[in-house]
Amino acid sequence: MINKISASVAEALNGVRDGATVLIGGFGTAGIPGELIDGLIEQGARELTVVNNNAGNGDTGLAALLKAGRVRKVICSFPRQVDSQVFDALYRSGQLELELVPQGNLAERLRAAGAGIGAFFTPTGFGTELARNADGSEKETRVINGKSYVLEYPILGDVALIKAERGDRWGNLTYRKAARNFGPVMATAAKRTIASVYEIAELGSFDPEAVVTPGIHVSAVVRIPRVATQAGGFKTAA
Amino acid sequence: MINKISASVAEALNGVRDGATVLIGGFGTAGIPGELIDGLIEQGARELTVVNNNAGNGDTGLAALLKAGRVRKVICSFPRQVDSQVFDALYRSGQLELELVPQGNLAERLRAAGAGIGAFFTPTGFGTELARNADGSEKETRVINGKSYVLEYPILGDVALIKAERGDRWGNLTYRKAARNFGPVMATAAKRTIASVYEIAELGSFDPEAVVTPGIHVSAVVRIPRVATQAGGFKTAA
Amino acid sequence: MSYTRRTKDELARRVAQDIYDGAYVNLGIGQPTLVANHLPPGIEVVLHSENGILGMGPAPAQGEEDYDIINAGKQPVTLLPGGVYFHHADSFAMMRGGHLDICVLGAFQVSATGDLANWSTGEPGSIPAVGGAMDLAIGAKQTWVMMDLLTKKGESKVVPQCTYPLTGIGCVKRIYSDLATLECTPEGLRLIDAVQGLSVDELQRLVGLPIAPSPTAPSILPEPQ
Amino acid sequence: MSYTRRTKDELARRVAQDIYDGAYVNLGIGQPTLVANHLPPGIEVVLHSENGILGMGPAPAQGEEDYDIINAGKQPVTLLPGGVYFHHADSFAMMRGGHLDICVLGAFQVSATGDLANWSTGEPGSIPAVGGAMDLAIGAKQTWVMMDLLTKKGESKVVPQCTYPLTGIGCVKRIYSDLATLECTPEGLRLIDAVQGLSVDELQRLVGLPIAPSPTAPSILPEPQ
Repeated sequence: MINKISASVAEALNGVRDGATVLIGGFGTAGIPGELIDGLIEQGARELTVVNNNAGNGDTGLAALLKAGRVRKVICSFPRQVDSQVFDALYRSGQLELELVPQGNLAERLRAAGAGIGAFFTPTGFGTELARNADGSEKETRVINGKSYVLEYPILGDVALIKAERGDRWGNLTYRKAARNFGPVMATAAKRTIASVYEIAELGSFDPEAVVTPGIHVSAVVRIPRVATQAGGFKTAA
Repeated sequence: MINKISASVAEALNGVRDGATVLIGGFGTAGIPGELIDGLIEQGARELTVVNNNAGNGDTGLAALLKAGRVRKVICSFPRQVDSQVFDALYRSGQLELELVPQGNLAERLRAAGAGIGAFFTPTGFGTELARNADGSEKETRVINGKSYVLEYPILGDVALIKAERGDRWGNLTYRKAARNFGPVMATAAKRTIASVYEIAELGSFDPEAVVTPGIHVSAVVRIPRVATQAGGFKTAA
Repeated sequence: MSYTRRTKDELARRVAQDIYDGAYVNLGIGQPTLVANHLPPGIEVVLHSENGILGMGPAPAQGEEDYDIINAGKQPVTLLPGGVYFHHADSFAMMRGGHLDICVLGAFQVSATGDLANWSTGEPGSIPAVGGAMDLAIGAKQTWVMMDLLTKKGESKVVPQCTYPLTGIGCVKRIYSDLATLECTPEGLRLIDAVQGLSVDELQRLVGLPIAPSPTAPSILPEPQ
Repeated sequence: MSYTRRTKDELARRVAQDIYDGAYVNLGIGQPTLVANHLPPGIEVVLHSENGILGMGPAPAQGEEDYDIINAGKQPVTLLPGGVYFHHADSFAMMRGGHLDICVLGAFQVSATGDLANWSTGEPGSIPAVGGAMDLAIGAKQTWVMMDLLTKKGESKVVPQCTYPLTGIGCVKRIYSDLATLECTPEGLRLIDAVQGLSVDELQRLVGLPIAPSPTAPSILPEPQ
C-alpha cells in the first residue's frame, strides 16, 4: 500500500544530507513552508544550497536557516528586501554565495529539471549582467529566428520543501489561491519532495481533474496545524 | 466587455488563411474537435500544415480534411493506423509531406512555442533516425552532464482547434477526463485558439483553482451540441 | 511658455487611457499599480500578477486581507469573477511567450531605442535583486515605462545609451512621463504628446536627444489574436 | 534436456513479479498491457498512460465504456480512486524527467548493451510511426522489454547490434522473454533466470552471444526517492 503520509515533520525530513540542494517554495507571504524550514533547522543538515524566490525576511524561516549558518549558497531572484538583514550581513561578509537568476528563468530551470530537458534557450536576461556565469564569462547565446537567447541549464534539487493545502496518501496535492506559486514546479524538480498540508484528504476524495500536483512528484506529506497566513515582514519586494 | 463566445463554428473560424499552420487537439477518440475540423473544411483554407498526434482515421474529421486536398504537410507522431487509408494514399503518392516527431517532443515543441523558449535540448530521439532533419542532415546534438541530447525547435501555430468541456466568456476552459490531452498545450502555442465546448459557463462559476486553460490562451469559444464520445475507428495505435 | 508636470495620478490616468477593452496587462510594482485606479469605466481589463494570478482585483477591505492572495509587491489583493490561479512556471511562460498585451514598468533609464534599465543602479557594494523585471521587460507584446522624465537633479532619464545595468534590449515601446509621452523606435524617439505649454524644442533640450514630431499620435489598437 | 516456453500469461506474471509496491509504471501497448492482470495482490501500483492519466484502472464493464478515458492503445479504461488527469506536455515531462519507476515495452530487437528497436522495421515504402515509444524508452528509471526471445524463423531478437531503426541507445535494463530473463549491461548480457531445463550453454547458442551467469539474481528494489 502506498502511504506517503509522514507522522511528523522530523520523520519527513529524515535523511537530508549535508551539501544538499534544497528547493523551498513560496513567494512573499504565500506558500512558504515555515514548519518544514524550522524542521530543517532542527534536522541539522549543513552546507546547503537553497533555491527560493527570496533570501529570507526578518529572523524566522529561511532567515533563521541562514542565521544558523547552514547555507553555503542561495539561488534566488530577489534577495534584497527591507528586512533581509540576515542575508545582507552574511552576503556582505562573504559567508554566503549568491546566484541571482531572473524569476522566470528560475521557474523554467526548475521546470527543465523536472521535465528532463538538458538546457534551453531563453530570451530573458539576454544582453544583461545576468547573462554571465559566476566567473564573469559570458553564457552561451544564440540568435534564433532573429531573436536573441541565452542558454540556461536545469536546477535539480535533492529535496523540495513545499506548502500545499490538502494531500492524500498517494501524495496528490491541491494548493490555496496564489500560495500555489513555486510549489508545483519545485515538486517536479527534486529527487525527494516533502509537502506540508493543512488537511489530509481521503484517497479518491479529490476531483481527479482538479489535482494540481500528481502524487508521483511527492515523496512525503505531513499535516501541520492550520494557522492564518500572516503578513510577516514582506514590506517591499519584486 | 470581453466576450469570446462565438455564435457559430463558421464565425469562430473566420480568417484562417491559406498556408496556415493548424494545431488540432485530440488523442484517439478523446478530445478531437470534430465540429471545428468540419468547419475548417467548410471554411476552405488550403495548403495547410496540420499538427496532430495522428494523421486521420476512417474518412471523417482530419481524414476528410486531407481527402479534400487542403493539407500540404502533416506534423505528427503516429500516422499509420489500421484505418489511416486516406493519409496512406496521399503520402505514398507524394501529395503530402510528413514530419514525424516523437510524441513527447511534439508536446514539448508546442509548449516551447507557448512559453517563448527558442529551442531546447531533449534526450528523446537521440541516436535515432528522428534526430535528422527533412534533408537528411543530422540535427544538432550535445552531451550535457554525460547525457546525450538533440536540439529541437518550437512549433508555433497560426490557429489551434481544441475540444474542451466548459468555457466562459473570458475563454477559461475545463476539459473532460483524458480528453484534455493536447488541448491545454496547443492553446498556448497558437496565435489564435478556438475551443469547442459542450457548455458555456457563467463568468465566475468556475473554481479559480480548477480552471485548466486560463482565458488568455483562448480567442474564441463556440458551443456545440453534446454528443456521446464515440469509438470511431481507432483500432490500433500508439 | 510655462507648463505643469503631470501629477502621479494624472500620469496614471494618461497610461490608463491607452489601455483597451479586453487587454491582458501586467502592472509592475510601485507607481504602475496606480494605473489600475484609472482604467476607463465600461471596459474589462484582465490584470496579471507574476505569482500566478489572472483577473486580479483591487485591494480587499481592511480586515479582509488574505495573505495567500497577494500581488507581485506582496500586497493583499482580490480575485475578480473569471480570475484564475496557476503556478510560477506557467505564469512566466505566459509572460515570456508573448501572451500579455501590455506591461507597465518603472525605470531608472530608457534609451531612445528602447533599452531599459530598471533593476539595479549598479552601485558598488549594493545587493543585486532582479525579481521578474527581466521577464516582464521582454515578454509582453508592448512594454511601457512610466516615470518622471528627469531625475531630481534635472538629468534626463531618457538617454542615448543606458549607463545603469540593463534589464532588456530594445524592449520599451512607450515612455509615459510627467512631461511627455514618447515612443521608442529603432530610429530613436518620437513624440506622442506633451503637457500643455511644453514645446518640442524645449522637450528636446530637456532630454538632450532629437525627438521626431508626430502630428497625429498613432492610436493603440489591440493586436490581432 | 527439454524445456517449455513461458506462455504469454506466464511471461506477464514473471514481469509482474518484479514490480513492487508503490511503483509508478507505464505498460506499453500490446503484450505489456497483460502485466496489469498479474500484479501480485496486496500491492498498489500506479499505472501511467501517456495521454495524461495516472492511476489507470482496468477496462470498464461492457456497455460502460467512456471514450474520453482511454489508454495509449486507444482502449477504454477506468480511473482508480487517487487517479488524476493532466495534459500531454505534463505527461511527457513526467516520462522524460525520470519520474516513472518502470516502463515495460515490446521490441523487435534489443542489443546486448540495451539498445532498443521497437518502432519501425525500416521496410522500404512503409509508413513510419513512432508515437511515444522513444520517450518511454529513455525516460523511465528502468525500461524493461517483454518479448519472445526468437523470431518465428528462430533468429534471436537479442542481437550484438540492432539492424532495425533504433528507438533509443543503451536504454533497456531487462529483457523478459518466453525463454529467459536477461539483464543488459554495458559489458553485455547477464542471466537473471531461464525456464526450467534450458541451460546457459543452450541459451547462449540460441542468442549467439555470451551471457554471464548470475547465481543469485539481483532483487529489484525500489529506487530511493
